Amino acid sequence: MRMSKIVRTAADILYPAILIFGLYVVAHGHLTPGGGFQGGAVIATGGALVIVAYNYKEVTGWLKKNVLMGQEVIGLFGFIGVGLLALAFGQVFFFNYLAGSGSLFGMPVPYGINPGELNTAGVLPLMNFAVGIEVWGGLTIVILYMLSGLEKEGC
Amino acid sequence: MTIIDFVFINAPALLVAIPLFAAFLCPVIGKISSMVRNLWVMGMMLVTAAVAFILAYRVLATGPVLYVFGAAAANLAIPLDSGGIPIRIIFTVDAMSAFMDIICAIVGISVLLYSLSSESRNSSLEGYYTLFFLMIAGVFGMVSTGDFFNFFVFLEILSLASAGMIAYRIDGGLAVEAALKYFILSTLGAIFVLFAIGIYYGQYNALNIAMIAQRMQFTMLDKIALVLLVAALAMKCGAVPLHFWTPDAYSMAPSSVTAFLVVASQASLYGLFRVVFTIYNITMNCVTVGWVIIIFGVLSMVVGVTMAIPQKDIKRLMAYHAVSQTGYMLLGVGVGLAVLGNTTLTSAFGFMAMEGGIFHIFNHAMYKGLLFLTAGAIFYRIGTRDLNKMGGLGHTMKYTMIFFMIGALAIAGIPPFNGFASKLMIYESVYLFNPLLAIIAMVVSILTLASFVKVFHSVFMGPKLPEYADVKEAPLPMLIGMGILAAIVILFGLFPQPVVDILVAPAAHALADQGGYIASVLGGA
Amino acid sequence: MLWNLPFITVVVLTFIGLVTVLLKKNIIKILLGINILESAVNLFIVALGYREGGVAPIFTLAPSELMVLPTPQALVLTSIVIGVATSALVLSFAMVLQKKYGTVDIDKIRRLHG
Amino acid sequence: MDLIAPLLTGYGLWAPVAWLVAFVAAVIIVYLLWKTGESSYKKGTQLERPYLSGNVEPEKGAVHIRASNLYWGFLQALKGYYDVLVPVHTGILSDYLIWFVAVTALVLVIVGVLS
Amino acid sequence: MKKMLVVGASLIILAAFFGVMAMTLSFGSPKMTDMDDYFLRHGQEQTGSNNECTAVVFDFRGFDTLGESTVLFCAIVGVALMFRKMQGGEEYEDE
Repeated sequence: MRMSKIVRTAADILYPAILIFGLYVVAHGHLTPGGGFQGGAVIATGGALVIVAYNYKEVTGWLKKNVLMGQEVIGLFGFIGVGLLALAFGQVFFFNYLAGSGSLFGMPVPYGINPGELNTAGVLPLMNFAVGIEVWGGLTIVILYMLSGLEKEGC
Repeated sequence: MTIIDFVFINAPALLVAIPLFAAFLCPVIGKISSMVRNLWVMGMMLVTAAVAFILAYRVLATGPVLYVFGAAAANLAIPLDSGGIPIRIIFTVDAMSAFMDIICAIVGISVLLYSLSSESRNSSLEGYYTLFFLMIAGVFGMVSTGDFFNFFVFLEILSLASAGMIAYRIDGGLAVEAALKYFILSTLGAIFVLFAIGIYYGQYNALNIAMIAQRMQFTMLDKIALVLLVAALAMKCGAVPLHFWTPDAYSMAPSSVTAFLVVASQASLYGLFRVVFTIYNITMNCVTVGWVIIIFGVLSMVVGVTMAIPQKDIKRLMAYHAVSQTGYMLLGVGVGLAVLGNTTLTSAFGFMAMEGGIFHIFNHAMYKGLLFLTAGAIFYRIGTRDLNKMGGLGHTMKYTMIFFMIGALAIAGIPPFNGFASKLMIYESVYLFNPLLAIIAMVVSILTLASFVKVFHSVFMGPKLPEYADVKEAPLPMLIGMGILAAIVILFGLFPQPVVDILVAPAAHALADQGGYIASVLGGA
Repeated sequence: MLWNLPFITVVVLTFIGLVTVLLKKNIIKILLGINILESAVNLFIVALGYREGGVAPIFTLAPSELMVLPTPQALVLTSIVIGVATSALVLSFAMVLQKKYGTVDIDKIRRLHG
Repeated sequence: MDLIAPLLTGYGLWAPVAWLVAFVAAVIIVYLLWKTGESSYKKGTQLERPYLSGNVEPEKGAVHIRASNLYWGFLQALKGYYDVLVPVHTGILSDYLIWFVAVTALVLVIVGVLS
Repeated sequence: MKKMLVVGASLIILAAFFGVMAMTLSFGSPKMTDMDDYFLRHGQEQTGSNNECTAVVFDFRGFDTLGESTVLFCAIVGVALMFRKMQGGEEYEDE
């Protein structure tokens, strides 16, 4: 079922904003409240808005189940891969090998209140991104699958 | 550093990481071709099992193995500047965990081999194998973890994966109905477990099992947490009167999954034993809790076997037997718990009862898995589970019949199969504790034999029925899967004492020895 | 008793959730009951970590160094995601049952019994 | 490692290998005894056919006793017990949940108050 | 009616024990805080994250988070299996 033109236009306008806000929440997970799950859920809400505004057939043209499933697998693979990479460096699984190393995300942070620097926290931002991508794909695909179950009944 | 050293050091992490890795990539690899997918799942399963055996060898040779996730070194449980508290998630693999790991690895291999051909007629197989690997990861995580919240997470992984698997064959909604019942009950159980974790955290500010055990004071709150955990985990392992999901779920899941669900419920049994022995041990009133567990066990034995006799669905009948056999384990270990504080009684028969109960876990996983797999082979060939429609299959499915006989004789405790060895240990030690319980156990064993005679007669005996004239023997991978389990049933039946010495006795002692567990994590503090 | 109000809320929520789970017959309502119970346990855990006058454990431009405990928040985050996953699975079960049985009434979904 | 060591159960012992040897020996003795008997059974004669009091032999499928006919007496003898037990397994999820919560409450009373 | 009695009795018992729990714990002043004080004190230097929650979620208890993503993945695979297109003859109904 298609919603009215007003709703569809509003959804079109809001979707990029939601996407950017979600990515912001993901990227600043180690500095401000938020993180991978929260940001991914925000983006998935945007997907839900689009799905509600348009009908199932139109939406499956843009949001393909295979692509979303691939996104989900990439996210999870990235997450466990970041953890397993520590083993390749001869460290313990889930060791934070980037923190304080001076390279990517490796700026050292002393104890205390500070204004926050994006280039910190080692593997945490990488994991945040991986989880964000996973949750984005995962929650959207759940909605799509449930809709496909309804669609067979002519809804 | 060679690859062997690498695996040796990182075995606890790889034990969970490899199945998860296999599961995450399975949906993608399944898109390529079914051949590649089968090679992938089989190869990953063999690697996982190899890691499990290496880990078990290491544990049995050198004592408990620690793995601290994200620390600077794998065995650095307590950071130097933390003042003696563990802060990270720690995998604590002692002899009991190694014992469960071995069970899971053996059943995992044979079930996966079996399902390569038994499930080949279904669609969306990549989803099936994904959930299967997630179940394996869940069991490995549950039995290896030394952190209570981590235990809850793996419990949830296991129940979601199991629910998905039970509902896999939708079967006109019947399988979904079974999965719904299982899942709602286990979600309620998981909420109880989470309440208990909250209580521990609020009182002791610790999530590590060893840390909670060391700070345990057994206040009123700890009693509430104990009861919530015992009820939730007893429900998950299918003890009467909380067993209602068991027959539904076991009968409607694909047979290969059912064989693994047995291991999954034993992982919950492991959790129950871990809670009462490692967290509480003698700080609580062992006699009361021990008797609660014994009563659960006796009710399970009697109600399970009597409900099995009138059943008409072959898998439902076997599922009630699974409930009944769980009772033996609860009985054996419950007796061990009830006399735990008393040194003379413990050395007289307490340890023997615990060893019997723990040995029975292994034996049960093997022969019950074997029986469910034979039931699946029959269903694969004739397309029905109704005992009333079966008959005369012994003429055509000879190997399946032999495997069924081995399993049935083992579950009934007929010498020289492995069921007899563990049941004998339970009977004799429980007889010293309370003769009535031993007599009930023996009567239940006789009824088990009676009900399997019924199944054997109505499935395999009789003249060849015209509707099953062209039924063939089960395919080779299924026979190999069953053969592995049958060989273990016979081997363990013939040589029980080495198994008890190497695997079971260390497991029982590790379970009873709370101080040793705490010392292995906190370093004797 | 006002200072223990969050824990009393937990008890009340648990009671409401259990009543819903035990006495309602609609799968969706049972799921709602379970969600209420999950909220109760989440509130319980997060309330355990509160420290009088503490701020959120984030050092970026924090107003004070007295912070509440971070672990309960992490646990609750995990537990919320698990709750979402649970709800998704139960809802899809309910949809399949509605399609196959034509009802979501628990009293009628009992073809497996005995 | 002694492979054939008997299992010590604390009360007695169980030696499966010795048992198996004894079992096989007993089977051989029984077979030898059976072998000494006089054979009066001849293949391919009237002896092969079942004797059903002179009635015609029924069809193959009709001879097989189906599962639900087995243990009728046992079930009948324990009718009172089964009449209580089987209806407890109602198949209704709410009942199962009530059992779960009620048993939790019961154990809570036993452990929390009585001990 | 017997059922309602059982439900009522068990709920009252559970509520009583949970009430004891609510009264025993004290809100706002946790009894022991040593583990969390360690996180607050050393989390910034060890992980470099200003947000200690994220530090706990992804570093100190990162393995839990992997499990949590896995739970979500389980649910998604389960939902996908529920709404898959079945082949003919795949379902079996026993009546």
